[in-house]
Amino acid sequence: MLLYSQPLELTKLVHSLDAFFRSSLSPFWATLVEGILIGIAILAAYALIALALIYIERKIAAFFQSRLGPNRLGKYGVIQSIADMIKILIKEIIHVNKIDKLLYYLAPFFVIVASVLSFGAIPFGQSLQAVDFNIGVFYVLAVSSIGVIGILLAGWSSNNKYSMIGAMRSGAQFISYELSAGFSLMTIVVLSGTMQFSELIEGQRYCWNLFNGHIPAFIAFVIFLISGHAETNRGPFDLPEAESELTAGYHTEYSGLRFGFFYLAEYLNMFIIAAIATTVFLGGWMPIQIKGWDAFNQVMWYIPSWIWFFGKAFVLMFLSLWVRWSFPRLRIDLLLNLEWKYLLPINLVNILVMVIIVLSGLTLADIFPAVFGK
Amino acid sequence: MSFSKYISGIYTGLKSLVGGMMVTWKQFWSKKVTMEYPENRKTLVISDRWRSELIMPHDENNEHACTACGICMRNCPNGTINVISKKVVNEEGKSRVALDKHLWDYGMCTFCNICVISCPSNAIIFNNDFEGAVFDREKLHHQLNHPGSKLREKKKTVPAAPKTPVAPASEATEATRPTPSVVTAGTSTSPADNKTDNAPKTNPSGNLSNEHTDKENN
Amino acid sequence: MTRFLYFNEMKDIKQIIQDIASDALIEEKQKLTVTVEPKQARPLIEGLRNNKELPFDYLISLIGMDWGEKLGVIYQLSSSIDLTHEVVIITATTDRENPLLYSVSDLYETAHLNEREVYALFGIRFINNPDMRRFLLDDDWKGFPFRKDYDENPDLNPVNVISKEIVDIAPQIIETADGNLVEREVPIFGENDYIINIGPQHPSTHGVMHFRTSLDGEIVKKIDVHSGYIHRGIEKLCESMTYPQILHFTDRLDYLSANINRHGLCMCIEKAGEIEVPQRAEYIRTIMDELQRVSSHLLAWACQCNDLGATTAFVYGMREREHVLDIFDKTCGGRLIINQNVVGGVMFDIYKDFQKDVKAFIPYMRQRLVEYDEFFSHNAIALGRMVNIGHLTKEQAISYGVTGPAGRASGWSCDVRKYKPYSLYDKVEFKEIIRTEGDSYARYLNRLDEIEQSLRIIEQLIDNIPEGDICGKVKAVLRLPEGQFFQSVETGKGEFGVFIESHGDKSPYRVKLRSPSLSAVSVMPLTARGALLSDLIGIAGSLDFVIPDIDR
Amino acid sequence: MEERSIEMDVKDVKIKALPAEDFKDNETLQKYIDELKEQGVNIIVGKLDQLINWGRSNSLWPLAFATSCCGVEFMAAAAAHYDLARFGMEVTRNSPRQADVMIVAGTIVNKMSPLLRRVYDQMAEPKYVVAMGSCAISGGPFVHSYNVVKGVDKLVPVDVYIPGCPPRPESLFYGLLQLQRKVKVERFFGNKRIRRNYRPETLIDPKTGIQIDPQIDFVKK
Repeated sequence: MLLYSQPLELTKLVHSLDAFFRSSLSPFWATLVEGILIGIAILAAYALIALALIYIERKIAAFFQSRLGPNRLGKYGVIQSIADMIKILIKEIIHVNKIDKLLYYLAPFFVIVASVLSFGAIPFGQSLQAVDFNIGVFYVLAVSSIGVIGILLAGWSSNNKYSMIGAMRSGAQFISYELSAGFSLMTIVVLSGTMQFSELIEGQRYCWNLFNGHIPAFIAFVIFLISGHAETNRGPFDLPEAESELTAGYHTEYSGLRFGFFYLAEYLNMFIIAAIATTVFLGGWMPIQIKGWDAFNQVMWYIPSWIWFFGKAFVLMFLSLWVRWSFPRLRIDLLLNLEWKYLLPINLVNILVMVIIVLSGLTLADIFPAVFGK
Repeated sequence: MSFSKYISGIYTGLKSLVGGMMVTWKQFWSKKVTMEYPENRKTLVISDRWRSELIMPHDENNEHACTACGICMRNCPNGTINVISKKVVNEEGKSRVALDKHLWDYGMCTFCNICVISCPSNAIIFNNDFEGAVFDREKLHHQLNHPGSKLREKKKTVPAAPKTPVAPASEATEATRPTPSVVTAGTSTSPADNKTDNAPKTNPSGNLSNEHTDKENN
Repeated sequence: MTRFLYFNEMKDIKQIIQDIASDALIEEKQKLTVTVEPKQARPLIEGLRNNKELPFDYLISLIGMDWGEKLGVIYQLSSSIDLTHEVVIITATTDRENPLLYSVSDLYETAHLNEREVYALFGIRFINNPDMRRFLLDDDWKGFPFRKDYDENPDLNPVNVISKEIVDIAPQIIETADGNLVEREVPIFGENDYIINIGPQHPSTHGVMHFRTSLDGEIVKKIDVHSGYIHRGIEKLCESMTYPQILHFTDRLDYLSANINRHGLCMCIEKAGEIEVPQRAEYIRTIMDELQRVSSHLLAWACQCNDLGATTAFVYGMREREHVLDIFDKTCGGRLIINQNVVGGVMFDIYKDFQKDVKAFIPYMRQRLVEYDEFFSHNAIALGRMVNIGHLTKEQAISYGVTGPAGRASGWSCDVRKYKPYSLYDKVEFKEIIRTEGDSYARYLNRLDEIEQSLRIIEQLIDNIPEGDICGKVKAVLRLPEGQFFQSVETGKGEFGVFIESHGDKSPYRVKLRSPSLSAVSVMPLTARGALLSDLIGIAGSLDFVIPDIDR
Repeated sequence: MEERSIEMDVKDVKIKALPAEDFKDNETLQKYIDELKEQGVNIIVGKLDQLINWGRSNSLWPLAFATSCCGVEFMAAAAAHYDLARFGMEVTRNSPRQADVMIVAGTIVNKMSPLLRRVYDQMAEPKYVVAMGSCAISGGPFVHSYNVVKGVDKLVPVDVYIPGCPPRPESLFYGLLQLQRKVKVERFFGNKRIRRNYRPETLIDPKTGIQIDPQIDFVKK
C-alpha cells in the first residue's frame, strides 16, 4: 500500500482503491461509488478545513492584537470551532416575514455551492484532485463567481435595508475585482501556456511561475492576492458586511445553519484563493526541486505533497490574515478607485509585458535552461 | 494626475501599509498582555480599594459596630441601604435602639462610597470580592449583619480599623481618610440622637479618622 | 494675549445692553446677569451676537427654568474670541398653559436642539424654530417632567414594549411678516426618500444615538437626529438630593471623562459655598483629570479606528487605556467611574506607588504614540478615510458650539483650561493644540497631540504633590447661598458646564449640565451631508460623542 | 435505572479552572437541576444533551446591548487585557439573529424598552439575557427617575445578574461562567428549559390594557 520513496503519499492508496472498485464492480457502478466517496471526502475536507481555518483565524487575530484568543476548550482552545459548529447546528432558524421566501432560502446554497464547486477542482496533492479539467483555471474562476449571486440574492430577499446596501456593495466589489483576478491568472496562463492544473504544476517542477516570469509574474501575484482578498469580502475589503456600518451586511437576517453556510463559505473562499495562488504561482503541491540535485529532491519527496500544498497555502493565508488585521476598511469609492485606476491598468500593461517576455524568451527557464528548464 | 504623482502615490501608499504591517508583526511575536481569569484566580490581585460588596465586619464574638443610626441610609443617593432598627431593653432596664437588619441591595448600589465614609462608627466597609453574579435577583439583597450578632460594647478595645478579609488594616484606614463633604445628617429624627451611650457622637466636621473615634469612645 | 485687549469691554457691553433693552435689569453676579422681558430677549441677544468688537457668538448653554409662577430660559453667552467674557440673559413668561418664546436658533445653530430639549422638558415652545418636536422624550409623553408640578405617576407614562411608528413631521410656530403666529407642520423627509435607521442599537453610534438617514445610493442626503434613548432625567433627580449625593450622577454622564465632570460640579459647589480646597487635593485632582483625559482620548482614538474598520487599532488603544485604569483602580477603587472628587477635596488619597506608576506610564505612552503614528496615522487607507472628510469650518464650530479637540481642529481656540484656568492649570505649561483643517483627520490628530500635552502636564505635577490634607472643612449639612452659579471645565470632549440655581436649601433648585457631546451630535447632519454612508460612521467617530452625556 | 438524570448535582457542572464549590448561588442552580430532574430523562439522550450543552455553553456569541458605562467595560473585557475570546465569545454579533446571549449593559429607559424587547424577539432560540450592572438589574443610580425602567427583567427574562456599577471585566467573566453553568444543566431535547426570572407586571398593552404573554413572538404576530 505504501510507496517506500514517498511513505506518506496517498497516491498508492487512491490508486489501489480505484483498482479495487473497478475490478469488483461494473464500470457504471464503480464510477458512481467513487463519485459518492469523493463527494463525501470533499465535503468532509471542506468542513474540516473551514473549522480549522476559523480557529486559526481567531487565534492569529488574537496574536496580532496581543491577546491570547480561544484557549479554554482543549489544549490552546483547538476544539473551539467544534463547539461553535454544534451550537450553530442546533440554533433556531428564524423564518422572517415579508421576505422573498424562495430566494431567501436559496441564497446560502448559492454561496456554499459556489465555494464547494471551486473547492472540488483544487489539486490538494499528488493524485488528490477530483477532476482535472483541461480548463481548470477558467473553471475555478467561472464557478467562484456564482457566489456573488448568492450574496446579492441574500441581500435582496431579506427585505432589510442594511442587507440591501451590503449586497449592492458586494456586487460592485466582486464584479470589479473579478476582472483583476482573471487578468492576473491569465498572465500566468500566457507564461505557462496551459489552463490545466496538473500541467501547471508539472511545469513548475524546477521553477515556480512566480520566479519564472519574474517581474510581471510578481506583479500578477500581488494583484491576484489583493483582488482575491477583495473577492472573499474580507477586511480591509469587508464592505458588504462592514460590522461598524451595516451591523452584519447581507446576512443580517440569517440565523442558525443558514448563517453558518455564509460563515463557512467566507472562510473557505479565503482558502480557495490561497490554494489557487499556490497552484498557479507557487508550484502547487510540488515539493521544492532543484535540477540535478537528485538526493535533495528525493528527501523533499519524503514530505508528502499535500503537506507542501497546505504549507504553501497557509503562508498565503497568513499573509491575508496579516493584512486583514492591520488595515482599516476601504470606502466603496476608494475600493473601486483601487481597482479601476490602479490594479486594472497595471494588470493590462502587465499582461502585455508578459507576452513580450514569453515571446522574446526572457523567462528564467529560457535564460537559464540548465537550472530552471523543464 | 501626472504620471510621477501616480507612481509616487503608489509608492508612499505601499510604504505606509507595510509600516503598519510591521507594527502588527512586532505585536504578533511579543508577549501577550492577557490576564487569564479564572485560571489565575489564585494569583489575581484586585486593588484593595476596589469597591464590590458592602460588608459589615464582625469580630470573633459575632459583634459588629453598627448602632443603627441610619446615617448611611439617609446619605445613600438611591435608597440602596435600608436600616431596620429595633428597641431592646438592656440589663439596667433602659430601652435603646439596636440594629435589627441592615439590608443592602447589591443590584442597585452605585458604589459611591458615601455610606462608608459617612458612617460614624466605621461599621461598614466595601470589600473587593468581585465575583458577584447570581441567577436570582433575590440573591442580591444582602443582609449585612449576621444572624444573632449584636453591637460591640464600648468597654471592649475596639480594633483600630475594621478588619476585612481582604484589606490590610493600614490600607483600610488610608482608604477612608478624611472625607468630610458627606453629610452626617444631624437631624433630630436620627435614632443616633437617642442618647445611646456607646454610639459615637456624629461628627459634624466629618473627620472620621479612627484615632478620633477611639478618643471619643474612651 | 487677546484676552487682555477686552479689559474694558464689559462696560461697553452694559451700554449695548441698555441701548437695546432700556428696562433690563443688569446685575453683577458671578457673571454679568441681565433679566429682560421675553419680547426684548431676542433683540438683545441678536445685538450681542452681532456686536462688532466682541461678538457674543458662542451660546454656551440654553437653560430651561421653572420658577413656579414663571417659566423661562437662561442664555449663557460667550465670545468665541475670548471665552472669559460671559453674559447671562434671563427671560421668563408667566403663561404656563402655552408658554412661547422667540427662538434664537437662527443666531446660534446649537440652540436648535437645545430649544427642542427645553420644549420636551418644560413645555416652552419657541417661535420660528423650524422643528419643534420634543427632543429627548417621545411626542406622546404626558406632562413636562422638569416642571415643578409634574405628575410622576408611572401609570401616565407606562413602560411599554410595543414599538412605535416614527412620525417624520415637524410642527413649527412661525411669525408671519404681519406679526401673526401660524402653526404648521412640515415633513422632514421627502416622500420617496430611502431612509435607514442608524441606531439606536447599532455598533457604531457610540451608544444609543439614532440617526434617521435618508440615502441616495450610498450618499447621505439628510440626517435627522433622534435622541433620548438613555434620557434618565439626571437634572431632575438632582433637585431632590443633597449636594454630596448628586455628585455621583456626573460620573455617569460622560463616563469617559467621569472625573473631570465631577471636578466641575465640585468646583461649582465649592465656589458657591466658599469652600477651600487643600493644595494636595488640587494636585491630585489635576493629575487625575489629565489621566482621565488620556484615557478618554485613547478610547476615542480606539473607537474611531474601529469605526473605520481597524479592529486591531481598537484593541491597542484599549490596551494602553488599561494602564490608566489600573492607576485609577488602585487609587480610587473604580476603573471607569471612580468617585474621586468630593466637595472640598478628594475622597481617596493617592497610594504609595502612585508616583512610580504614573511615571512609568508616561514614557510607555509616548512610545505607543509613536507606534500609533506608524500604524494608523500615516496609513494610506486611513488617510483616504479621514482627510477632507466631514469638514467643519470655524464659524460653524462656533455656531454649533463644538468645543474640545473637535472645535480646536476647526481653528477655534476654545480650551477652557487656557481661558478660564481652574485648579492648577494656570501653573502648568501646556500647548493648546489648534489645527485649521477642520476635517476628520485634524480631529484625529488633535486627540493624539492632546494626549502628549496631558502627559506633559502630569510630568510637571507628579513630583510636586505637597503633603497635607486631601479634603477641606465642609459643613455637616451643605447649603449653598441663594444665587446662580456657573462653572466650566474642559473634558475630553469639550466644554462641560455646570449651572446650579440655589434657593438656599440642602438641594439645588435647578441643575443644568452643559454637554459638549450634544453640540458634537448637532453638527452631524451638517458634516455628513453629501458624504458616503461609511463616512457618516467615520465622522461620528471623529467627533467622539458620548450619548449618556447628551441625554442626561 | 434507565430513567435517571445525568447531572445529579451542582458539583457535576464543571467549569474549567473554577471549582463548583467556589461559585456563588449554587442553591438556585441546584433548584433548577432538581426541577429538571423531576421530569426524568433517558441516559442516552442525556449523554447527547451533555455534548450539545458543552457546545452551546462554550460558544455563546454575545450581542452587546450597550447603552452606557457598562458597555465600555464590556469593550474593555473584549480587549487585550481581559480578552473575551478566551471563552470563545469574541464573536460579537451585531445582528440579533445570530447572537446567543444579549448582554444588557446600561440603563434602559422608557423610550428604549420597546427596542430592547424587539431585539430580544429577533434573537434565535436558544437565547439568554445577562443583566450587567446596577442599571440593568434595577435601575441603579436612576431608580427614582421618571423615565428609567427599574430592571430589564421587567421587559425580558434575565438569566444572570452581574452586579457592579460598572462591574469590572472579571466580574463580567464570572457572570458569563455562571451563564455557562446554567446552559450546561439545561436539556436541549424536549426543549426542557429552565424557567426564567421574569417580572411581567409592566407588560401591559397600552391600547387594550391586557397583559402581554411574554412567550408571544411579536415578529410573528
